[in-house]
Amino acid sequence: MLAALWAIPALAQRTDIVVGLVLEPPHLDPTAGAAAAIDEVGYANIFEGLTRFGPDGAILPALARSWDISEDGLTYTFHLHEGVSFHDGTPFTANDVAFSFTRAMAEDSVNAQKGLFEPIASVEAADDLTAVVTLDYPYGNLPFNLAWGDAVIVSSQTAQTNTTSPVGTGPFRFVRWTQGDSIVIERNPDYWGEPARLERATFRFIDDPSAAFAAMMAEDVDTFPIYPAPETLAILDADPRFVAVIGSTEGETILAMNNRRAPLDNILVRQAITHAIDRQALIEGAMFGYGTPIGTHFAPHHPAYVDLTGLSAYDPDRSRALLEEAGVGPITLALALPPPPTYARRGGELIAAQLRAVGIDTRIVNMEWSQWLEQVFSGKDFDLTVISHTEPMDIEIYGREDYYFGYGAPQFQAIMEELNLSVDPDRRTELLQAAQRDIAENYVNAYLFQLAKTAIQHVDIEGLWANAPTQATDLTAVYWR
Amino acid sequence: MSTLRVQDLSLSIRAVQILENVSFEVGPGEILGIVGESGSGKSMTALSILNLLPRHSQLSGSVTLGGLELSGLSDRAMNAVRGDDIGMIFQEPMTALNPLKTIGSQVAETAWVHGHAGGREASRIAREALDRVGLEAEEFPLIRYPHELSGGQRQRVGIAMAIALRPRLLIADEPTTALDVTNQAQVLGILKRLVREDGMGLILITHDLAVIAEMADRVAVMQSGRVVESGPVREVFRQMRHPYTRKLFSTSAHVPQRTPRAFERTLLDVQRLERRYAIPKRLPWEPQRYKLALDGVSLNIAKGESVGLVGESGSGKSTLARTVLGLETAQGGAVHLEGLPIRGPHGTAFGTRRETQMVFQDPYGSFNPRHPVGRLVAEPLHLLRNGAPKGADRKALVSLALERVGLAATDADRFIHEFSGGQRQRIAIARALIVEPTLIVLDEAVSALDVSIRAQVLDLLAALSERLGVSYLFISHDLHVVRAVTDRVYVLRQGKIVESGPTAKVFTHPEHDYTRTLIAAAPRLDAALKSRFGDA
Amino acid sequence: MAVFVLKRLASLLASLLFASLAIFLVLEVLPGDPAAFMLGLNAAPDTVAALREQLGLTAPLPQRYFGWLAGMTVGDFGISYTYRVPVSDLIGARVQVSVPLAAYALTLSTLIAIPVGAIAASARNTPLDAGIMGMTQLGVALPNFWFAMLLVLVFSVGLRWFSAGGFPGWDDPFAAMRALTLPAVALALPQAAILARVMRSSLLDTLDQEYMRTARAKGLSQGQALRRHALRNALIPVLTIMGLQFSFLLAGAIIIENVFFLPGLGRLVFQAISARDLVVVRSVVMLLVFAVVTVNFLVDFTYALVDPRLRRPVS
Amino acid sequence: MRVGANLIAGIGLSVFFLALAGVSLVWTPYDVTLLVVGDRLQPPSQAHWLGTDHFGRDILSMIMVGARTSIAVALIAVGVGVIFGVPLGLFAAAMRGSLADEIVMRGNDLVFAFPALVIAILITAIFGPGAVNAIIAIGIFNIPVFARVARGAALSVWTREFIMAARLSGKGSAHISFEHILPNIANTLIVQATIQFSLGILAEAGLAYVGLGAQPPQPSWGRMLAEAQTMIALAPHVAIIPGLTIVLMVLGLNLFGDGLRDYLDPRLRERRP
Repeated sequence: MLAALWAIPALAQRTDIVVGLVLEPPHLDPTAGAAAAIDEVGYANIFEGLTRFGPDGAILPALARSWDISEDGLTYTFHLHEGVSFHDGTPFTANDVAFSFTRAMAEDSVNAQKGLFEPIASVEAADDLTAVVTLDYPYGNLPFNLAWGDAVIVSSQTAQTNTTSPVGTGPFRFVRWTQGDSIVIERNPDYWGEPARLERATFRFIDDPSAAFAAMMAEDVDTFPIYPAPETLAILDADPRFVAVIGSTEGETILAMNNRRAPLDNILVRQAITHAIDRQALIEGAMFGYGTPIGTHFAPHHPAYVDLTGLSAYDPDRSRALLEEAGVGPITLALALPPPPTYARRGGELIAAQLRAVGIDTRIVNMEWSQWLEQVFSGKDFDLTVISHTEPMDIEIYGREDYYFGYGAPQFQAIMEELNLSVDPDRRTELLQAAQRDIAENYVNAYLFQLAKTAIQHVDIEGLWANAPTQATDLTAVYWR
Repeated sequence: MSTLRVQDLSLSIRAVQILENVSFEVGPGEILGIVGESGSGKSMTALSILNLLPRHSQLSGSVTLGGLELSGLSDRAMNAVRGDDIGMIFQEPMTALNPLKTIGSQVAETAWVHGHAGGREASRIAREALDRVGLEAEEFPLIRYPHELSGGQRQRVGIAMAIALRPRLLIADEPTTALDVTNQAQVLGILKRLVREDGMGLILITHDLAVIAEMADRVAVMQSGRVVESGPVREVFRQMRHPYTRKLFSTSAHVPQRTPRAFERTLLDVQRLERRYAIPKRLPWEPQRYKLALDGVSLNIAKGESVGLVGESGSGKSTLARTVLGLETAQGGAVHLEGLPIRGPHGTAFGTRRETQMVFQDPYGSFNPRHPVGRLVAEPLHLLRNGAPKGADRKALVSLALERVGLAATDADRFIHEFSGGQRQRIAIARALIVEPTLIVLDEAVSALDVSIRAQVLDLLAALSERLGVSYLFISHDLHVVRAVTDRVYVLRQGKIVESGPTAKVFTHPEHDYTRTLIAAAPRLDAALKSRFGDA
Repeated sequence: MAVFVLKRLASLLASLLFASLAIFLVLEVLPGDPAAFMLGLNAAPDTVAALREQLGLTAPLPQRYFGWLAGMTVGDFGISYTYRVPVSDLIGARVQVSVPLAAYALTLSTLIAIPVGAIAASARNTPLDAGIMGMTQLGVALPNFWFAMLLVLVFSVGLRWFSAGGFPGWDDPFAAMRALTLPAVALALPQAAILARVMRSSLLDTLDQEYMRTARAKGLSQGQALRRHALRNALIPVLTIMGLQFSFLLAGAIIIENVFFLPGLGRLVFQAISARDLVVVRSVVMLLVFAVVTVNFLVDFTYALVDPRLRRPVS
Repeated sequence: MRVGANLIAGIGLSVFFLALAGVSLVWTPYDVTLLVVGDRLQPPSQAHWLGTDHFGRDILSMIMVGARTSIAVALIAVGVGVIFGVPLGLFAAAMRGSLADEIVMRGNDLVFAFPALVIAILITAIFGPGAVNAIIAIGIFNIPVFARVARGAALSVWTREFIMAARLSGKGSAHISFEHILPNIANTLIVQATIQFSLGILAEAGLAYVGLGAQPPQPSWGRMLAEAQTMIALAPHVAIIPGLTIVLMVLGLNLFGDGLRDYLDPRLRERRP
């Protein structure tokens, strides 16, 4: 303490960081909840899986050094790193892999992404360092699935208590959680790989956008990986102390429409709605310019992306004409808006005004998440809603008939089926593009924009992810200049 | 040399003249009475001497205390005078003491604040002062709180505070007005004794000539901020040079003209009335205890008769009135009016109810200020239910009632705050008369009125009784009034009738000790003058 | 005195019992399923059902109510649905912020209000009085979150004297008090304005009492009379308002806690309502009700200490 | 009777904002449903006297239309309190000392014991956010306020002698309560109503701040303030103007209430002739 006080600031390199997060995780077990905040704290820092997402979204090996795929595509053999141990000192073995996956697949599992394990028939430990995963059917995307936070490896000893005191294999270990305020993690001195350069990191939870601004300005927080108030990002960026880093996320922001319900079951009405929306005004008005227009449910930075915005260009006259053609008479629609203040609430208000301009009477209904989940998502009781789908590569949801917007057309399902089975990269790209076209041409939803990753950070911080291929705050490579 | 000399004292508050050239003197051991009706400036004179006036007061003239000129003294210098050289007693004993402090500390404070004593010595002085006003140590230790004392006892604590440092001058502003007669006699006795013992001057401010006659050596009569006449009591009261003095004198001894009549038919018959109140239980499982407010009271009133009911506060007078009027239900006994039963709020027929009405004490509180007089007067017509006159008939009835009490029919459209206290009591009588009742209960109906107004109201009541044949139940603590206007009287004490009989007989030959005490305690103008000066 | 205390205690218990029933029933009709909330967009229905079972949401109503009541009497408030830790731990941590914050704010507001109110009262109907009253009117009219925003803008973002929010914990008491200073000021000023007004009018009422004139007639100076006789009497209504304010500050700091991102009880209950963490909501609301009722009880008790008429009633 | 400076200032401010709300029914400088993102966050100018907000809407027009919502919410909430609270208070006073009185007053205390904002949030959580539910949430807490004030004032009227005169005229408790008690406690109630009105404006702002007040596209002062708070560094006027509007309106109502009390209370009138 005394030494720290006397240290000369110019020479001292900071080894701690305060990271601002908007939402506090309800608990810290990534295998037992959907909240993005769980991964924002723990992913790659505390917990690791067999594979992981890299900063650019590429699938990299993690606890598995490498893996082999059998000829028939039904058996994956993962070769694990040696000398890995959990934070509590228990060594990591293939048994832990078997335990983790079996637990996630079990009948009474509370894993939020149980679907990721759907192709798996069984998991076995061949020896301490070899885990064998057997599939029910050939599935090319398994390494991708296992890179998710929901597929991290946990120890059987601590699986029950990971919610409050998480124990993983990562470069940081959990220190303290002051509920409602912050979580502190520190460097794991016994890490198996390249050790982290930071000694300590604090995640501080600030959900109020103006409080976030104040916290940055007062230097209470060193970085907001996802800064919640784009309107003040420019001000912070102009401040010599800070720099804004704009990257991409996996968040396709859409105006979802209830395809089951009249008049939205009419493709002409849906198309009319898409033409009524001025994406530029929306991105400017709601996001203060941060965001990339999309014409389909696919991330623009993905190599397979096709720009289909032309199909739903802003054209209010066309929109009115289509409504006329649909012959549905005057329309009144309810627009359900979840809590995010920027894209949903501000964006929703703009969309409602734009729809009203073409004669669609739009009534805004603001909802809390719990209510949105129950009424819109599970109950499918809605007309329109604005939502950002942040899971990576989630176009497959259009194949589910019982999904909330209710598409699941047979031709689309066929594309997905083939995609799941194929391992040839070119064929996969073709199929993905066909899928994008299908949902755009059928105007399932109005595709608005890809959320930008609006990070603000102290100029001296290096090594934070610029993009967000998954929801994570990977601090492994972060250091102060 | 006089203790206090007031010369040409004038006071105005916000340009309103309150006092004008007031002059008087008080010598050591002398009692100066200041008498006058409300608004005459009596109290303001007292406050001017102590310089405890409201903001924006303009005071001129001279006040000297034993040669020290008080006017123009700084507040700090006056603080040294107040309490030490001049003590003061106020009218209302219930509010003049700080409820949060013990009587001991409040009396001791007088000594403490003037630096004469601290701690134990101040307590000793307090004890002595309380002893001197008759609050003995066994029953009234210093640690008593004001709320544990009765009104008379509290007033004695007030006196103790004022005389603790044996001031040269004591000012008593209506010290006994809020007290019952027996307490009044006690307090006056104490004051007289203290003046004698300490040789201090006393200024006794009162509206009651009888008190002056009994107590004062000299008197100053005040009217509208001026001293209209002053001098030795005997001289002033005998000569009465100023017409206002004469008027005060005649009205306070006023007896309305009444022709003696014989009464036959019984109107109201009260038999062994019993009324008890549940005492709130301290714990839910405690047995219920009761306080007996009326303990077997029997009483009757004949048609056209005026009956007095006297008693001190807490004797049950008002409870009896409310029960007779059917506002409360008795637990035992019976009330009959012309043979018809009166049994509380729900057991009394509307037809019976209209036969009894009431006039209240407070001329300000007994009218809803939001309604015009016409509506106020007409309110009892509700008792006639569907038979109540409407429209023009109703208006005529109101006009008649108002005219009967000497007001104009046009007064019906005015509001109550536009009337004086005496006029309001007339309106109250008009309200009682409108349903032509056979019995009117008058609960301290003239107590709050100045003597001259009181005389007029009493005359009106007497005249109405003769003209309309209405009976009165006249409840009062003021024995003079009862004596002046009633045919028969009942004496009530702790819920029991201790004596009754024709008024003249009871007053001249009281049989019960309590009655005797009451009568002896009440100051009487003529008797006092006679006993002190040998003539009247 | 003992009887007075016993009676008040009995009515306190009855109030709490009523309140608990009301809270429990109200929360039962709250739409939204905590299990669905926790599992998010991709969860399968059977996963949600499994979680419901695990959270004990399937037991019959009376059983859950009495279970909750019985638990509370031994300090067991259940396990938070979302945080998965005992609610008592959560509350314990939050109370360490909320109670000091409320106490800090109340202290500030009292320290400001009592002298200011007394000055205004003794200078009644002067320009000073009018000035003070004008300021208090302004204080009462301030939306406290707006005021808090301005405070942050000036003192954190501009002058950087205080951090913009957050709470470092009590390991370093000085830092903790510093972190609570701006929020306490934001909470205290509007309350101080109210309290100063109450103080002034209560003191004016007292100054008009006849015993004040008696005191002056005894020779006490204006100041002595004020201190020795007026203050204690005037403080009785002030005490009532202070009791109400403490309760208000404890629960009503939600918005201020949001502005300063403080981990207090208010934000806990606010977030718990959004997350349908009913176990937390009902226990915190119950706790707040308990605090209010207890504070009222203590205020009544203090009355009795101050006022002998309550302590030694004459029947 | 002297009309105090407080009363004049209070009436002035309150009437000004009420007039703004009234005018907005027929005319506003700009259409507030028109969102022109290109014009956003402009400082006050000749075209936009108070500037524009983050959607390019004219702030003056928003303040005018928002006045309607804020005033309506607060006023109706006061109405809820009066309609339910006053009869309850009158009933309790008429039954003073009885079990019914005890139950009413204990019930009042119980409602007071609940943290108001938390309950308001719960109510909106149950019924969904919106102006109507904000009214309910604020109104519920007005009920015990009016019940308590009405009871307290009524009790002192019940001891007046003219009540006994009315009873002697054969009138029952209900009759007396409405004919005699109510007019005599009206002053107190009106003063309390102005206070609750101003508190209602603040409460609406507070609820709007946590997103539970009026819903878009309906403007309200609280919502303007809530949405502008993040813009305060970017365009301070957007946050400062609605804030000041609330302060002035509340100030006006409080001054009005205070002035009214001084004007109506004969005791104070005598104190300062």
